[in-house]
Amino acid sequence: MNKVYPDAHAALAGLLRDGMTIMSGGFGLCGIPEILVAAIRDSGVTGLTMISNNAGIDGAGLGLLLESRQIRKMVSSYVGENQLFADLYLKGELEIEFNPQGTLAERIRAGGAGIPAFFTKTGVGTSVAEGKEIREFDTESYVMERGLVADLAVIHAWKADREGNLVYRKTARNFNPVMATAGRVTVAEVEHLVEPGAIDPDHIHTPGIFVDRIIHATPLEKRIEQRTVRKRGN
Amino acid sequence: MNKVYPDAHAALAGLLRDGMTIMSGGFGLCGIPEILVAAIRDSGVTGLTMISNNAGIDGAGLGLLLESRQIRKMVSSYVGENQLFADLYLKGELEIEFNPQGTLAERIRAGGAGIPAFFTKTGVGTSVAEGKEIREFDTESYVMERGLVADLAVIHAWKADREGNLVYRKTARNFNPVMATAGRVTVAEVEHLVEPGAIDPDHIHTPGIFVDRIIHATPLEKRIEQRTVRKRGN
Amino acid sequence: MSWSRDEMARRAAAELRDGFYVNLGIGIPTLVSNFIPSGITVQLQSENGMLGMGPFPFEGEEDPDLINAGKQTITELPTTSYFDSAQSFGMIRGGHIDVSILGAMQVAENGDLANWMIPGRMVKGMGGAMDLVAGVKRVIVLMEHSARNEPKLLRRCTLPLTGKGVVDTVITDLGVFTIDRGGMTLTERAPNVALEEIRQKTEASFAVRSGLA
Amino acid sequence: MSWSRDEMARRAAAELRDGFYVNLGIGIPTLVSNFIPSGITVQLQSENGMLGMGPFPFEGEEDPDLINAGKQTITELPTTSYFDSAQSFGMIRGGHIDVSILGAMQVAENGDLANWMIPGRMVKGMGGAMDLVAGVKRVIVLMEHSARNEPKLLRRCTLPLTGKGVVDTVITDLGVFTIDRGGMTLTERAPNVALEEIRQKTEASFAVRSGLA
Repeated sequence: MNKVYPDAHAALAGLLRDGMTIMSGGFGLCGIPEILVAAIRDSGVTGLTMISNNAGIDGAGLGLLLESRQIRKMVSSYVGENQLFADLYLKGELEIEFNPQGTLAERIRAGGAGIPAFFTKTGVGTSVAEGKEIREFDTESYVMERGLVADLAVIHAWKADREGNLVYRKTARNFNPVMATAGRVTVAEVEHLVEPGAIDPDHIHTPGIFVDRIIHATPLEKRIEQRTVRKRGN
Repeated sequence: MNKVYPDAHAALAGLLRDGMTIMSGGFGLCGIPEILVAAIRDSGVTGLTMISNNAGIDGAGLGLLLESRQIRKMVSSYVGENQLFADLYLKGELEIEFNPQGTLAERIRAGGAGIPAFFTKTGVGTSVAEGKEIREFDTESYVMERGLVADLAVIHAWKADREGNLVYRKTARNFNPVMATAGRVTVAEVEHLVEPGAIDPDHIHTPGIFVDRIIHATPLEKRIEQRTVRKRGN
Repeated sequence: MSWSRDEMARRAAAELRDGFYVNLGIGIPTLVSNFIPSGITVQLQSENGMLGMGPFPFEGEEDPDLINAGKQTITELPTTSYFDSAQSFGMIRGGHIDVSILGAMQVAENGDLANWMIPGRMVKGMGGAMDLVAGVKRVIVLMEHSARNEPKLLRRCTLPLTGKGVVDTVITDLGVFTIDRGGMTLTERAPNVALEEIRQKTEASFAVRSGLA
Repeated sequence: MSWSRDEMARRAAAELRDGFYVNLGIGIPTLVSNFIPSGITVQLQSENGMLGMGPFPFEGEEDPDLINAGKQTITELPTTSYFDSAQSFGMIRGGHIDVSILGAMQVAENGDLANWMIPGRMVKGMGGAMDLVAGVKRVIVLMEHSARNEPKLLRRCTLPLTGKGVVDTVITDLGVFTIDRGGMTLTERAPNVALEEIRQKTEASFAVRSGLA
């Protein structure tokens, strides 16, 4: 059972179709599957529903798929200062469903874990809860949220073995592990590819069962969105 | 903020009271907080509701608290061949609530994550679903299960730093990480205690925020329930 | 001649495909790991928190921190990963395991399964069985065709259920059955086991795959 | 004289206790980390998946894999742990974070909070704010008392809510308010700020703690 593909194009072969739903890992530009997103752009597939915490920026991340008008709908918690996003939205060319960030993460985790719905305090009494079931447990009100699954999840990891066991690095972990569980097919781009046994099994963040295809993705751009520093000697 | 206590007695001081609910980690005798369980036995606290996947065996694990009649109710998935357990149950001195193992794990995870209820396929059409809400999502039936929290969680980890960041070893992980999140107070016994910074932050399984008190627990008995081996040369 | 336990396990192992993730129950299902067809690799899941379960350890190398769901000492493989119980059952409930092979007390023609309790006897608990049969993509029951001359393949289960309409395939010492919306079908007989014998020992109604009679 | 932004941050930092786990929002709340009282240690959570957030990196040591929830490059500490977004918000939703300090557009006397959208303007999204205010044990709002001479402490929020009845404490440049079931109470005035000035600039009705007038 070989999960390793020579490149992003090969790894996505047969998986893309117009109108599909794709989860894409990352927080801002940190830990995004940049090579796979570029390959989705190159494929020309359109009408996509993208589930991703953010929408990239002009020229990077999902910004690539916004520029090429391949996205029909975004499911996100924060799209920030993306001018193109704003323009497309105001012209009615882009639909947006905002989810509170924790609700988004939990919906994805639930989808991957076979849980069709759960209750949360988050958003009760706000527009997020409109049209959804509200229920009281132990005198507190909760809103019912649904699990999310996607036709495809594209994620980024720091290290993988050929079995698909993944390790993430620092805050580049973010949404990647939960999305790995919630894609009907999950494709991972990884910075380091090693043989099975090279990763301590207690250090594995995502067991290989959740990963269908792997590409060894270097070099990466890994852009920094907000470069903040302190002066030496402070 | 010192989380490290000199011994189990000190770590449990002020936390125990009759009739309380305690979660206890481990699967069989693997990864159980044996020193903490013995200290609960020594405290003499009674009328306990114990949430634990198993009930120990005669003379080990929660078997200690069964022998001393300190447990009023067990919430478990499998209690196996515990003769004392059977006797107490048949005499009406012990109540038992069986949960499917995955439902038990998820209820605990939900409790720790602020989720009061969720839906699962597990147990639909069985006695487990009796008296619970059944609901259809996308033409499939699910049963609603409630989140679980406990007054106290006692867990076992392999390694901790003084901040309470924990690492588990192999299958001794099991229920310990979810229980760490679901105790109003969580006490961990650990085999190795190190300074902050000694554990790679990407290798931490339970962040210190979930751990209130720590004891360095050695030596441990670590009994094996079913010793199975193969012959060399096979 | 009916299949031996090893032959039943070998027959079940023939259902596995390269790359499958598989959960094996205790009893005869455990034997399946001895008969994985050559040329394919499967990863065994142990629901207490492990993928890539290895064989029993050599004597003297038992590790109390490394056990399977039957609480037996085992070993790890190069592909092994460990995880907690919530993630383990997320894997199971979320449909990520390809096949669950487990034993049963009773299976009904509608796919109902009973394997966890007998009223009046001390109940040990269902462990992970209810989660496995509800969540895993395909459920294969591996069991003796009858117990003390009582049929185990029934019209309706009489024991409390482990899962409702969950069984896809039943492999017994006498043959192989599939179950779908249309009901139960005998698809294979053990060598020299007469259809008549199977009918006699089966309460469930079943079709017979064309060409098999 | 009203408090400066640094003085507001210092006042908010005085609410922290040794061993607290704290989430700081963007804007003035970020400054709070500069004023942690000596002798206490707090761990800062960044909801993108980190506990134990360190200061900005030295120039040339920025790591694209290490950012905070404001997408700024940061550093780690010896106490740091990383986790995924589901666990991060499990921590938040499950009430494990002691204090969330965040900014607001409006706060109502019943504890309602609005800080994520203005109808008619392009919406950027709520990010983690709704989860934080719903889940964290204590919510402290740190904000200017008024914006362009419009009061921000209101009888009822007019903007879409981030959370309903979630605010426990409000610290502005003019003073400190607490909110509970009984309503809003002014508990502290910035030095030399007259009660009359606070009344003029506050639409919300509030009690005044005895001895403060």
